[in-house]
Amino acid sequence: MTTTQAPPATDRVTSYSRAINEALAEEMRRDERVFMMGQDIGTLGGVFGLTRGLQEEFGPVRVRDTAINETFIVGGAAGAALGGTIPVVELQFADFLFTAADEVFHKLAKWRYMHGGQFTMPVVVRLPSGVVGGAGAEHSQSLETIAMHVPGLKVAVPATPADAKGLLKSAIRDPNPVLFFEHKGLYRIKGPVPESSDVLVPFGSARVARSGTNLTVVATGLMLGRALEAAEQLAPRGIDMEVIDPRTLVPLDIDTIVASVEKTHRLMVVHEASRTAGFGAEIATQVQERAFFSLDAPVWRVCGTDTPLPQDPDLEQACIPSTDDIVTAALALAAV
Amino acid sequence: MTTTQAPPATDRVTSYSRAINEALAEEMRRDERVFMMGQDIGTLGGVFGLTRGLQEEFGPVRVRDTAINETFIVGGAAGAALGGTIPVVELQFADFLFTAADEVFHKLAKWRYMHGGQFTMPVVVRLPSGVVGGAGAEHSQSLETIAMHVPGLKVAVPATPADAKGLLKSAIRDPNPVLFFEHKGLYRIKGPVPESSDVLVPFGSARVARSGTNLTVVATGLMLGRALEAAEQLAPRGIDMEVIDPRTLVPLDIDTIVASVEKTHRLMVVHEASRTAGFGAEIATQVQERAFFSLDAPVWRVCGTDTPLPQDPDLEQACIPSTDDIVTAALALAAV
Amino acid sequence: MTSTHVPDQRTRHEHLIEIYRKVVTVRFAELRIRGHVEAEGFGGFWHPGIGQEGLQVGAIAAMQPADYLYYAHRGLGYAYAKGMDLTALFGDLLGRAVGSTGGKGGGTVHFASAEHGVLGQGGTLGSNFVLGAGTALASQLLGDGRVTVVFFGDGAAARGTWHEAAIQASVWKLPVVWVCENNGWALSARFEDQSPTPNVADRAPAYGMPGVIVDGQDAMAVMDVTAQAIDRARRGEGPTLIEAKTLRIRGHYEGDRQPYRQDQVQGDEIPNDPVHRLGEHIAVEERRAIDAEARRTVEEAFDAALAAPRPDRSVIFEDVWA
Amino acid sequence: MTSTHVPDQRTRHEHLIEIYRKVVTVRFAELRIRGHVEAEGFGGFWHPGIGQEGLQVGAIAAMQPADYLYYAHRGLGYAYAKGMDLTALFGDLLGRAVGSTGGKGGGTVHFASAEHGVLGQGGTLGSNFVLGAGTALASQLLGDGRVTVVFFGDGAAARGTWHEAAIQASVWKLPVVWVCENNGWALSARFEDQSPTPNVADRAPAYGMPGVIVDGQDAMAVMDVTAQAIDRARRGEGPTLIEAKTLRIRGHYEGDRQPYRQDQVQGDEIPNDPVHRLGEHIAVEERRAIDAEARRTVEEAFDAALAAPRPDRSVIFEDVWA
Ligand SMILES: Cc1ncc(C[n+]2csc(CCOP(=O)(O)OP(=O)(O)O)c2C)c(N)n1
Ligand SMILES: Cc1ncc(C[n+]2csc(CCOP(=O)(O)OP(=O)(O)O)c2C)c(N)n1
Ligand SMILES: [Mg+2]
Ligand SMILES: [Mg+2]
Repeated sequence: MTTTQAPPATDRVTSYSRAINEALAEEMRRDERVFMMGQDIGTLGGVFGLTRGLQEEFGPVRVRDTAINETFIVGGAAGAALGGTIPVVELQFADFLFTAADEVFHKLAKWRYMHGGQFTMPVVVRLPSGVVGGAGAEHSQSLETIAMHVPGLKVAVPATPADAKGLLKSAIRDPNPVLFFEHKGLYRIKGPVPESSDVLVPFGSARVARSGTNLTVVATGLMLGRALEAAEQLAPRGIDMEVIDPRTLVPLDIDTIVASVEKTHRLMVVHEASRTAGFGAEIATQVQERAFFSLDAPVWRVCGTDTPLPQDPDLEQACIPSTDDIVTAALALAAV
Repeated sequence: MTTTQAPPATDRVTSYSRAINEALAEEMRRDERVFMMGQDIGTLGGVFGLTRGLQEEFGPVRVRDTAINETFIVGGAAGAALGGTIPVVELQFADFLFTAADEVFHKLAKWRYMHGGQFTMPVVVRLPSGVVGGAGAEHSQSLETIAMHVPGLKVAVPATPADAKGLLKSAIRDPNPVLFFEHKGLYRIKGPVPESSDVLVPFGSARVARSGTNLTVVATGLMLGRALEAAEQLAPRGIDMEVIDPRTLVPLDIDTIVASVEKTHRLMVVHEASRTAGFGAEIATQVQERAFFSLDAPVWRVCGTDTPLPQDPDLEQACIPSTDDIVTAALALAAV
Repeated sequence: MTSTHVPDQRTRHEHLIEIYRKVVTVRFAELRIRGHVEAEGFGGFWHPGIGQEGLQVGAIAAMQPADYLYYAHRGLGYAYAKGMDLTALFGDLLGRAVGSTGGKGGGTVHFASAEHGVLGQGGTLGSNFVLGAGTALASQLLGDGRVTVVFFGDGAAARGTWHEAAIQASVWKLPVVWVCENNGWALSARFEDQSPTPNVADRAPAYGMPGVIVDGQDAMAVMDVTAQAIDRARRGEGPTLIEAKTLRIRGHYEGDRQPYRQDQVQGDEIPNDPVHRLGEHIAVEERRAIDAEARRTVEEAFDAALAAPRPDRSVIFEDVWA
Repeated sequence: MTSTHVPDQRTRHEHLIEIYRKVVTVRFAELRIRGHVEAEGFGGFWHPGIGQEGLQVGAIAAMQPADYLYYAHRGLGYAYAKGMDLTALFGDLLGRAVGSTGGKGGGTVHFASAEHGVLGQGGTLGSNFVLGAGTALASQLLGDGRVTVVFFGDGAAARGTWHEAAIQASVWKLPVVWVCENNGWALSARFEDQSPTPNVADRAPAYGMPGVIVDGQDAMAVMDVTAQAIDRARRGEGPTLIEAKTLRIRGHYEGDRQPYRQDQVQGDEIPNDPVHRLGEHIAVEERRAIDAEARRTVEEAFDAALAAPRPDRSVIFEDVWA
């Protein structure tokens, strides 16, 4: 992962998954009401190892292995929140939003509203998301746009270890339900993470991951790294890309994106989710709504294909944007 | 409902719900493999009366009342399709997509693909959609955009009796899964419908419901009527709106929309679904991708609020675009 | 059934009086709402609970004030029995600012009262199974000694959320009590046509929990079995499935003409009426006094709600976010 | 158990030989795949079915060729037993164009063969319950006399789709047979920790269907109970729940180091090995010949699959739409 800033002295380098694990541990230490449940998160420490050591530290009462029952994991979390706790639950794959969709999109998103604001719904649903190499059509999707379309859910899409930690801590302290999309392909990447357990990354603040002058690229999750790589390849070819990671889609820091486009006059949104009706469309639309006369060219999208994801790891890569795809598109867009 | 063409001699005037009922009956007569299941569709004829008389004609074996089990209604339909039948199922409210989301977005959408194209999935899911007056946050949503974002599902959003009938017949004959969003607020509207049982409305062909020169409006479902009313109010004020109903969102006839924008140079998308990441964003983005230099102004959206829908029938209207909202926005956009 | 399980030190007769008072108040509320719907029409769908008030009030009589309630959609007896204010309930129904939801309600409402542990209702049937188990889990985690009671219909019992919640609640011994109002119908579907077993309670052994069948028209009997189940839950022995046999007197919603229905019960007949069953044990004078007071309470509350202002349209933007 | 339920006129011993041949072929396939994964690594997740081959082959031996199969994720024994070509199955696994999915497979694959009634698998556990019931409904509607067999694990049995499918299948008497491979584990979760009843079959009465427990290491016994269940289904008497007791020998996926596991079975030990149980009934010479042939078949098929080309990347755009 390329970043433009050197890590401050108080940072140390750690992995995205370790950063998440630390956030969980710190928040559980801070607030006794925080508990976790999900499949295989206890003795195993999670299929992706994210919760390793937590059952040892906090015991099987606060770190609970459930049966294979996504409606209970999410709906039970909703109920447990109403009962005064702060549930942080894991669905083993983000795709399993669909096996608990009524609980996510109706109960979490709307309970407070439907009942006149009497309750809060402080639930975090951790969602290992995106392609990971051969997990198939029902275990690899990027579904964050759906969560963005249904009012009442906050949506985080961290792309770096520091953001993963800082956003997860914010999520756990948020009285609203948060869908926390962790990218499975990023679990092993490393980056600087603040030492202090008090550093939070606020929701709704985009990060300018690379500043540039010719072209703005918005990218999230796994795509951020590819966009930054593309930027390095493009720099010697005279294209100086500004790369922005919104970090949360709800709330969305559109101001930072618009300000960038007012400078660069060109925008490209890169996402892994399938193209049609993905969040790229929303960002493109908001930008042209707000900065139409600043745009020298249409907003372009470089996105996942409008296909299910094949099980084969090589074919799956063919379905999501590569660094090359971003480079090619950027060259073409700069020429419009 | 205002239409620009007079009904041909062979049409007669009938209601949207009657048109749907006729399509079901005709297709069941035509093909013995077609059957229906859902809650209360048999003896009762459906909570909205759409299937009235069908159990009498086709018997309880082909028109089946299920228990309250949306995963079975949809997943069972998927399995029944694999077993050689053509299921046309009803979810009592479109919102119940979320109680069967794994079945809709994984099984229906991806089964063929995941299994290398060996199977077809000729399933129609009928989805009473939209606000109807006091049905509440979990019985009133417009969720068609979500279906548009997940590849593998066709999506119909008929706004007139003729389209409801013609599209439903096409849907039943389609070897692909179709989500058929019927607007509950339109069930009682009347309009011309062809006499012949052979008239199909093809998917992917938008209808220019009113031709105009100054401003293109894309609207679906309940919004089509409001857009047409707005057009009548705007005509004397010098704004001649072209109103286009895409009729299906997957496939989407973007060509017709782009051609219109190339004529009018201004576009507004009106939808009842909540604004953020709704299909308006997709249409806006595609149009600026393809016709950026034809646009004299940004594409605007007039949409449902980014809130859940309140139970109260009056407050619920405050959450979706009114004719006045469309008029106001059109006047402002024309002035940009 | 003895009175050992009644939740406080009042005599059984005092309990009966109190239950009667609530049942009859709910009955008048039901009739008042029906009158309103018939006269004025109604935005939304009102699902009358008339005839089922006895079991609703009886079960809730076994709860402690701090216990949590997830009610079902059939009437407002549950919420009233748990202590909610009638004007607030009618306000919800009529879409008034005095409603417990601040006016967002109307039709099939989502009453709520954090103060009374009335945690609400999901509009999708069966969602309360998982929420209820979750709230019971919170009580187990916090050690707050509360029990959660979840109401649902015979139709909702078919939903998969039942299975997922019941297995986990049983394995974890969560303090939750499931009360099925088996009124024989799920909209137009007869229970006997859609259940593989004669009773919902027959499914309890699959979940390693007791299944108890009780006459839902006998409020006191319902109170007794619920009290036992709540005791068991509070002792940490896990959930119980109670099936209260009752009958849906009216249509699914007020206005449903029930073309699908051929059974005897039509219109206003309430076989085995819970009001009468309780009333038999009360001296005529006392009963008349209770009735009169109940009627007055209902009229006043309904009038107050009707007279209250509607909320400003701007409330639609409130309560999306905390 | 008598042989009355075997599906054709061969002698019981001929059946046993045929089942042995398939079981041992699947065993070699399991070992070949493991070898490949250990040596070459693997894109995706391979869930070994070693030790469970007996029940998979046994149950499927009771099916007619036209009957429908929804398999589970544990190995490929089901698909091979139902008649699918080994090269096609390995091709799926290895992401080759010769795979039954044309190369989209790889890892936890979705085999399929319309010709053999192998209708596939959902990646979300428990989705096969509703699909299987639906396919059985199609058979009932079309009167095609077919039965659908659905495999699933003890873990998947907790999903709500079970409840929704099982109630409807029972009420409608659909021709479906549910075969639970209870191997004691769902990934890291022990069945005994996550089930309120000692057996999955204990849940059958809730659905008004027979629940049968069988030794899953005894392929012939599994064939017999499945044959009975299939007969019952074909006669129009509705579904049966069969629970085959077995054991997960290896990790959840090949490579899983099982830090959560303390039980005795580790590595390669296969208690009550179905291969040996069947083999005892076959003369040594004959057995050796079968083994040799099975090994050769597996090697040839695997080599053929390995040698086959990978699909062109353009296949990603195929099969989205019919
Ligand atoms: C998941 C879901 N499916 C369907 C409905 C529509 N619906 C509302 S009430 C009802 C019947 C409920 O029957 P039952 O649970 O027995 O309760 P009763 O109305 O008899 O009190 C149905 C089908 C719904 N609200 N939610
Ligand atoms: C709905 C759903 N939840 C979780 C998973 C992840 N997962 C895959 S296999 C598995 C364990 C399955 O256990 P069991 O059903 O007993 O089958 P076994 O692996 O033992 O054969 C889990 C949790 C999934 N695929 N689908
Ligand atoms: Mg009922
Ligand atoms: Mg298992």
